[in-house]
Amino acid sequence: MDFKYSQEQTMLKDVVDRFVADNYSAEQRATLANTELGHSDSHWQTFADMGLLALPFAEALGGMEGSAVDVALVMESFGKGLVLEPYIPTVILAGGLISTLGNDQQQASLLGNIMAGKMKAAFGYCEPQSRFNPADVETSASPAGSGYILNGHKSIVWHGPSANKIIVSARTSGTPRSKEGISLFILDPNAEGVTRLNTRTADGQGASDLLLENVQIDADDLLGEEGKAYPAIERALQAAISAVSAEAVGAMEATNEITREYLKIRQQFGTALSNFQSLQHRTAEMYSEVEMSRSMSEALAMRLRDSDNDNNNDSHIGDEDTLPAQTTAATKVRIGKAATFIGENSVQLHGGIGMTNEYVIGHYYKRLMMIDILFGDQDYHSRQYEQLIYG
Amino acid sequence: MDFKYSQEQTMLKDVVDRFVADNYSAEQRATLANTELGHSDSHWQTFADMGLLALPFAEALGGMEGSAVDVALVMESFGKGLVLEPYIPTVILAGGLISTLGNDQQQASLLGNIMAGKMKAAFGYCEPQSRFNPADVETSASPAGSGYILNGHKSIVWHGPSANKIIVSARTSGTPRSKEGISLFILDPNAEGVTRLNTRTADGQGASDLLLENVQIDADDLLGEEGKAYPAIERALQAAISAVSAEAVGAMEATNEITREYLKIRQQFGTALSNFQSLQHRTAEMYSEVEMSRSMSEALAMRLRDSDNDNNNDSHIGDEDTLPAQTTAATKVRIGKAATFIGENSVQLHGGIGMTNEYVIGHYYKRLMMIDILFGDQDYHSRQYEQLIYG
Amino acid sequence: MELKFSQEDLEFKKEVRQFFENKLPADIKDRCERGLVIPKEMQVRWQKILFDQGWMAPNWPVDEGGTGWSLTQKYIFAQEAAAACAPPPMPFGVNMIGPVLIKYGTEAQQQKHLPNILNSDTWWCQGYSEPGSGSDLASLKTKAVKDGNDYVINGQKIWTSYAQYADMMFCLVRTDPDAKKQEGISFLLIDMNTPGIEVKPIIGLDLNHTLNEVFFTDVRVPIENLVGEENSGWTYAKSLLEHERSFIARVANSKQLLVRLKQIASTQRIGDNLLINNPDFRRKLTAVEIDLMALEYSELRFLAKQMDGGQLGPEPSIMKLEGSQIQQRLKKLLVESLGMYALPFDADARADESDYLAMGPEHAHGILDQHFYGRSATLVGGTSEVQKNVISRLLMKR
Amino acid sequence: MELKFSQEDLEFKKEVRQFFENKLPADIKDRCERGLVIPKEMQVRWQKILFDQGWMAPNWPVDEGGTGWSLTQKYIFAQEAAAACAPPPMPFGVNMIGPVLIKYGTEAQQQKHLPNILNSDTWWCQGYSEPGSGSDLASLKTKAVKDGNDYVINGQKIWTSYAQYADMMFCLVRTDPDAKKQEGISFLLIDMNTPGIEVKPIIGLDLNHTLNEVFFTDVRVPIENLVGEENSGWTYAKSLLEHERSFIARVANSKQLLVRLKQIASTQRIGDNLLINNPDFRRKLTAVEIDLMALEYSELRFLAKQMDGGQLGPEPSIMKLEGSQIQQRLKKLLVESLGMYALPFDADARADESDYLAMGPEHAHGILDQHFYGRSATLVGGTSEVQKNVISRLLMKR
Repeated sequence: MDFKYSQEQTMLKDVVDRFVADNYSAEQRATLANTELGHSDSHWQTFADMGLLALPFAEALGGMEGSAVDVALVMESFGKGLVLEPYIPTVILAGGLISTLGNDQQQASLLGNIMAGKMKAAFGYCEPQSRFNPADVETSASPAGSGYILNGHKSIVWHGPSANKIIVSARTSGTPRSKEGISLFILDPNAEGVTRLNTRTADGQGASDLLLENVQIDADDLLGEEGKAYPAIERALQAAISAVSAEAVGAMEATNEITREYLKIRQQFGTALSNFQSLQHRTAEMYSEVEMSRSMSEALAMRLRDSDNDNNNDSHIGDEDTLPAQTTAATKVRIGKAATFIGENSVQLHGGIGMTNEYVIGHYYKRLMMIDILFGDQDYHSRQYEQLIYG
Repeated sequence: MDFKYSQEQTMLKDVVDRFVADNYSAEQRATLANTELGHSDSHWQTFADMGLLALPFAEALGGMEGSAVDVALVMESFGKGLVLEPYIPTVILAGGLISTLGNDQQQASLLGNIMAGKMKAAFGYCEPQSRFNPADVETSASPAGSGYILNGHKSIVWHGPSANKIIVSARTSGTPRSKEGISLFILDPNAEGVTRLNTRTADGQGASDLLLENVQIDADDLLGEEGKAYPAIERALQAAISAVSAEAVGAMEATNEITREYLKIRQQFGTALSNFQSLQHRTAEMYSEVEMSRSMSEALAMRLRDSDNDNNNDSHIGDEDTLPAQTTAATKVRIGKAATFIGENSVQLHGGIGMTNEYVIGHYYKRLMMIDILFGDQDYHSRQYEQLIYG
Repeated sequence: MELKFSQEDLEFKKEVRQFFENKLPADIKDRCERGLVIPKEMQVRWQKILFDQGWMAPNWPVDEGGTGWSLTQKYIFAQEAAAACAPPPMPFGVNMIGPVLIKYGTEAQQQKHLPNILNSDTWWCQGYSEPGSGSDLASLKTKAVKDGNDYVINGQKIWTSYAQYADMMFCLVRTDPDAKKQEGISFLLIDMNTPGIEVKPIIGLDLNHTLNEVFFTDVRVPIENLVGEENSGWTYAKSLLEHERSFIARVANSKQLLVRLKQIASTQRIGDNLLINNPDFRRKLTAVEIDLMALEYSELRFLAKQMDGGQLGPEPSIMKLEGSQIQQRLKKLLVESLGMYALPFDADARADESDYLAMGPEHAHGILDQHFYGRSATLVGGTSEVQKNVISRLLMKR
Repeated sequence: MELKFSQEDLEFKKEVRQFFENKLPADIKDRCERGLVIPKEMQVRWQKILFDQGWMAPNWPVDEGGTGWSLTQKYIFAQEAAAACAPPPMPFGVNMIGPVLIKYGTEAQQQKHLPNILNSDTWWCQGYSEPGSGSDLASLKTKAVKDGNDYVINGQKIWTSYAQYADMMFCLVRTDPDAKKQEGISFLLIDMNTPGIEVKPIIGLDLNHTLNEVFFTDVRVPIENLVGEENSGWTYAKSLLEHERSFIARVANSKQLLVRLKQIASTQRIGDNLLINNPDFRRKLTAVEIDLMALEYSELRFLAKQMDGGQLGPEPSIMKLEGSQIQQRLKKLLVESLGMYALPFDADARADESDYLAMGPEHAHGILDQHFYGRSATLVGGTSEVQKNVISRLLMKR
C-alpha cells in the first residue's frame, strides 16, 4: 500500500508542472481564453511532443501505456493552471473509445493523428432530454446502403468546436433508454446534414450542439460492433470522471492556496483577514474537503488501473466489496460536493474582488462549478451509486 | 396584520409564565421527572384551576373558547420550562377529538372530567409499521353484538401510562392504509385484553404500547361515525403540531439564552468563550433559527384559528394559496430543522458539562430532539408537503 | 394576532396587480424575468411609468411625492412588483440619497435634486467602498480638502454600481484625517461631469458591466454640495443604511424565482419524465420553499413590529443573512435544473448584443447571469460574516 | 501508487477474522454491537483473551509485548475488530500510559506497571481535565507540592472516564505555579487507593456512569511516581496525544455502524414497504456512505505517508474532525431509522439492570445510548472548533 509516484511518474509530473507554471499564469490563461479558438494549438503540439497525447494508449499503437494514475497526475497539474486544451475530450474520451473499440485501421489512422497532435476529437453522447444518462439515446442510425443515416440532436459536446472528428452515439435498435442497441459513429462535423452550433461554457471552454439531419455515415465509420457500444461508453466515462476528478483536486488546491494568501494580505478592521476565527475555520474546512477529494481521486485512479489489469477485488484495500462503477459514482459525488463548497467559499472569502472577471479566483470557481455538472451532478451519481447497491 | 397578543392573551401568558418560573426551575423539574409518575398531579390541578384544561373547548361545554393562538402561547411558556404534564395528549389530542366527534353524552362526561383535572387522556394512533402515517391502521375493530372487538398493537402512545382513557384508532373497513374505514374508540386501558407496556421517553415523558387482544368495546365508546374518523384525526394532529411547535419555540429560546449566558461566563485561553468569533457566529445562527421558527409557529396558529372560523383564504397574508395542511407540514419541517440544530449546538457549545444528565441543557436538547420526531420527522412532513402540492 | 388583509388592502392589491399587468412593457418584463441586467433605457422608461402613476417613491413623505402607503400596502406593492417581474427602481436615487436629502439636505439641495430623482431625469450612484475598505467601510481614505469655495477631492472609489450611467454621486470623503475613523468623514454630492473624474469598468463574473472604479484627481466640488455638517457624514450614511433595510430579505423576489424554477422544472425533461417529478430535485425545492415561507412570515412579523412602533434589533441582519442564502440556493437550483445546458455561457453572443444563446432551451437564457451575479448577495450590504458579527454583538449585550 | 494487500496481508486478515469469530464471547459482542457500555468484567475478560493471543498491544515494541505488526496489519486488525464488534481495549493503559512509560519511565516504573497493563490486571484512568480547563488543558490548577519523599496533591479532576474502576491514574499536576502555563506541569502516577482521593460519579446524557469527578485532598504520592523530569509533564502528555491519534477517525467503527444501519433499515417497516426502500432515507445513507469512503481512503493515504516515514501535519486533525462528524451522522440515522420507537429510553429499566426495553423492536436497544454518548465525539480529544484552529494555524504558516 502506497500513494507515492514512481520515479517515472515524478518525472512526468515535474515536466507537466513546469509547463503549467511557465504557460498558465492567470494573465497567460486570460489571453488564451480570449482568442477565437480559446486554447493554444502551440500548447497542443507541445503536449504531443511531451508524449501526453499518447499517454494512455497501448505501446503497440505507439502509445505510452500509461494508466489512469498517470492520467490523473497530468490532470491534477492541468487543474492547477486551469488548462484550456481539450485533453479529456480528445485523448480520454474519443481516444479511449477508439482504442477500446476501433479496428486496426481506425486505430492506426485516428490514434496516430491524435498522438501526433494533428487531430482533436470529441465525444457527443448527451441529448437535450438525456440529462446525464448515456443510455438515453434518441438519435437514430438507420441502415442505408452499406452505411447509416443519422438523425437527431446531440447536445453540449465538450470541445466540439475545435474537434476534427466527433464520436457520436446513436440508436440502431432498442427502446429509447435501453443500454442495448447503442452504436458509435465517427462523425465528420463538416459532413452534409450536420449543423454544428458552437458556444463557450461558463469556464471558457468550447461546446457544441450537433443537429443531425439525414447525415450519411460510411460503414467504415461505425466504431465497434453495432448496438454493443454501451459498456465501452460507460468505461470511457469512468476514465473521464477519474481524469476530471484529478483536475478538480489540482484546481481546488490552487483555489485554497490563493484564498489563504489573500486572507493573509488583505487588511480589514486593522488586521489581516486571516486573523478572524470564522475565516480560519472556513479555510480549515476547505482544506479538509480537498484532502478527502484527493483520497477519492487517487483511489479511483488506482481502482480503474487495477480493474483494467485484473478483476480480483479481494486484494484491493478499502473497497473489497465495491465495483469500479461504484467508486466512480462515489468519487464524482464527493468531489462535486467539495468543488462546490470550495468554489463558492473562495469567492465569498475574497469579497468584491472575487466577483470580478479579471481576478483569477472566479475562474477557478467557474471551472469547479462546471466540473460538478460535467458527466453528471451529485444527484445523478448518488442515484447511480444506489442503483448499483440496491438495484 | 399584527403579531401582538390581546390584553386577555397577555394576562394568560403572564399567569402561565409565572407558574413556569415558580415551579419549573431545573432542580424542580429534575425532582419531578424522577418521581414514579414523572409529572405532578398537583400542577395538573393548578392547570385546571387556571382554566388551562378548558382552554380550547366551546363555551357551551364549559370551555374557554380559546383558539390555536391561545394554546400556542401556553405551550411556548411550557416549552421554556420543559413542563412535563400531559397537556397536549389530554387537552389537544384526546380533548380535541372528543370535542369534534363526541356525542353530547361523551362530551359532557369526558370533557367535564378533563376540564376539572379529574381525567387524563391520550391518543393512540401509531402502530409498529405505521411510522408517522395516521392512516396506516392495521388494528381491527370487528362488530360484536352492539359493540366491537379490537385486536392489534398501538405503539408509543404519548403519556399513555398516566392516561385514564385512551382514544385509539382501529380499522372497521378498508385496506390497511386507506383513509376510509378508520374509527375511533374510547378505551379503558385497564379493560380486559389490554396489555399496557409503559416506558419513559428520552425526554422523561411517559409512553405506552398497547397490545389489544379481543378487547370488547361498548357501542357507547365509539367516538364519531364509524369509519369516518380520519379528517378529525388529521385536524387533531394539526392542532397538536401547532402546540408542539410553540413549545419548541419556547424551549429553543431558553436553550439559546442559557447557552449565551454560559459562553459569557466560561473562560478558556484567558478570555470568555463569547469572545471567540466562531462561537459568536454559531449563536447568531441559533438565534436566526429560532426567529424563523417563531414566525412559522405563530403563522400556523393563526392559520388554524382562522380556518376554524371561515374558509376564505384570499385574505390570509403570505399563504393565499396554501392549505392549512401545507402550513402544518412546512412548520413541522422548519421547526424540526431548527430544533435539531439548536439542540445539538447547545450541547457542543457547552462542552463537557453539556454531556451530563445533571445540567439542564441536555434536557432541552433531548426534548427538542424528541419534538423533531413526534408527529412525524422532517422527511415525513416534507413528503406530506409535496403530496399536497404535486399529488 | 391577525394575519389578514383588510378589505382596503385587498382592493389595493387588485389595483396594483392591474397596474403591472397593463403598464409593464413586455420587453422589460422579459429581461427581468430571465434575470438579465436591465439596460439604462429600459430602467428609465419603467421608472417614468411609475412616476406618472405617482408610485415612484413609496418611502417618501406625501408632500415630497411619496404615496402615503401603510407598511402593509408597501408589502403588497413589493410582492406584486416582484411577481410581475417589474424591475425595482434603481435604489441610489429614490431609496438612498432621496431620504437623506429630505432629512438632512438644505432647501436648495432638495429643490435641485428631489424632482429629478422622482422623475428619473438624474441617475445617481453611490461612492462608498474603496479598495482598502470593504467590510471596514469607515477606514475610507478618499480625501477632500477645502480650498476657497470648493472641496478638492483626491482618491478612489470601487464597486460603484452603474457609475457609467450616473449624473451624480453621493460620496463619503475624509475631511479630517486626524479624527477617529468614523468622525472625520463628510457626505458630498458630486456631479459626475466634473473634470478629474474617471470611471473605469469592472467586468463581473456574469461578464456584465455593472461595477466600476471611480478615480478622483483634484476634483473640485462646491461647498454647497456638502450634506449636513462637515465630519458628520458617517451619521447620514448610517441613516441611509436604515432605509436600505426594508424588504432586505428580498422575499418577493425569491418567490418569483421559485415560480420560475417550478415552471422550468415542469418542462425540463429527464428521459421520459419531467424534472419536477424527480424526487431528489423536488426535495431540494421543497426545502428551500419551506425556508422561504418561514422567511416571509418573519418579514411580516418584523413589519408588524415596526407598524406598532417597535424598534428592530438583530432582525434586519437576520433577514439579510437568511434572505441572501435563500436567493443563492434558488439561483443554484435554477442552474441545476438545466442539466448539461447549464454549461454554455457565451461571451461572444454577449459582445454581439444578440443576447440569446445559440443553443439550449430558451429558458436557459439569463440563468447563469443571475447565478453568478447573485454570488454577491452574501457580500454586498454587509457580508454574511459581518451580519453574524452584528447579530451576536447585539445578543451578547442582552 | 498501490492499493493492494500483499499475500501475507491477506493471510493475516484471514487469521484475524477467524480469531474474532472463534474467540470473541457472544455476550460481549452483543453489547458492543448495540452500542451499549461494556461493563468492567466483560472488558477485562476480553482484554485477557487478547493478551493470551499476544495481541493486546500492537503499538508496543515487540520485546515489551508488542506484536511487531506493520501499519497495514494494524489497519487490518482495527478493521476486523470493529467489523466483528469487538470492544477496543481501554486506551488509558495500553495506548496511553504504556507508551509513555516505555519511552520516559524509569526501569522500576516499567517493571512495576507494564506487565499489569498488558495482562489487564491494572485498570488505568487519565487525570487531565479540570473544571476550569477544558479545551485550554494547560491552564490546569491541581497542585503538587514536594514534602519529604512525597508530592502532596490538592485539587480536582473532571470528566475522568471509568475512574470508578481504576487502580491507577496518570495525572497532570502543577508543580511550579510561577512558570509559564505549559512549563510548570509534571506527570505523576497515582494509586487510586491512596487516602484523600474521592471519586464522584457524573451521569451522562446516556444515563450511564462513565465519567467522574476526582477530588484530591492532601493526597501523598511517592516521588518515585514522577514520570521523567519535574515540570516537563507537558512534553509527555503531548507525546501521549500523538499515540492516541492512530485510527482517530474511527473509520472501522463507522463502517460497522453503517452495516448495522443497513440491517435495521432492511427490517424496519414503513407501511407495506421497508425503510431501506424509502428514497429520502436511502439518500442520507448514501451521502454518509460516500463521505465515509473518502474518509477511509484518507486514512489509508495518511497511513501510507507514515509508513514512508513522512511527517503528518494537519492530517490527524482533519481525520478527527471529519471522522467525528460522520460518526454522529450515522448515530443520528440509527435513531431516525427507528421512527417513533426512537422515543423510549427507559431510565427505570436501566436501574433494574434489565437492560432491555419493555417495548419496541429488539434492535432499538442501545441506539439512543450510543447516540447520546456519541455527542461527545466532537468534544473529547480536542473539540471540532479546536481542530479547526489547529488546522488553520498549520495552513497559514505555509
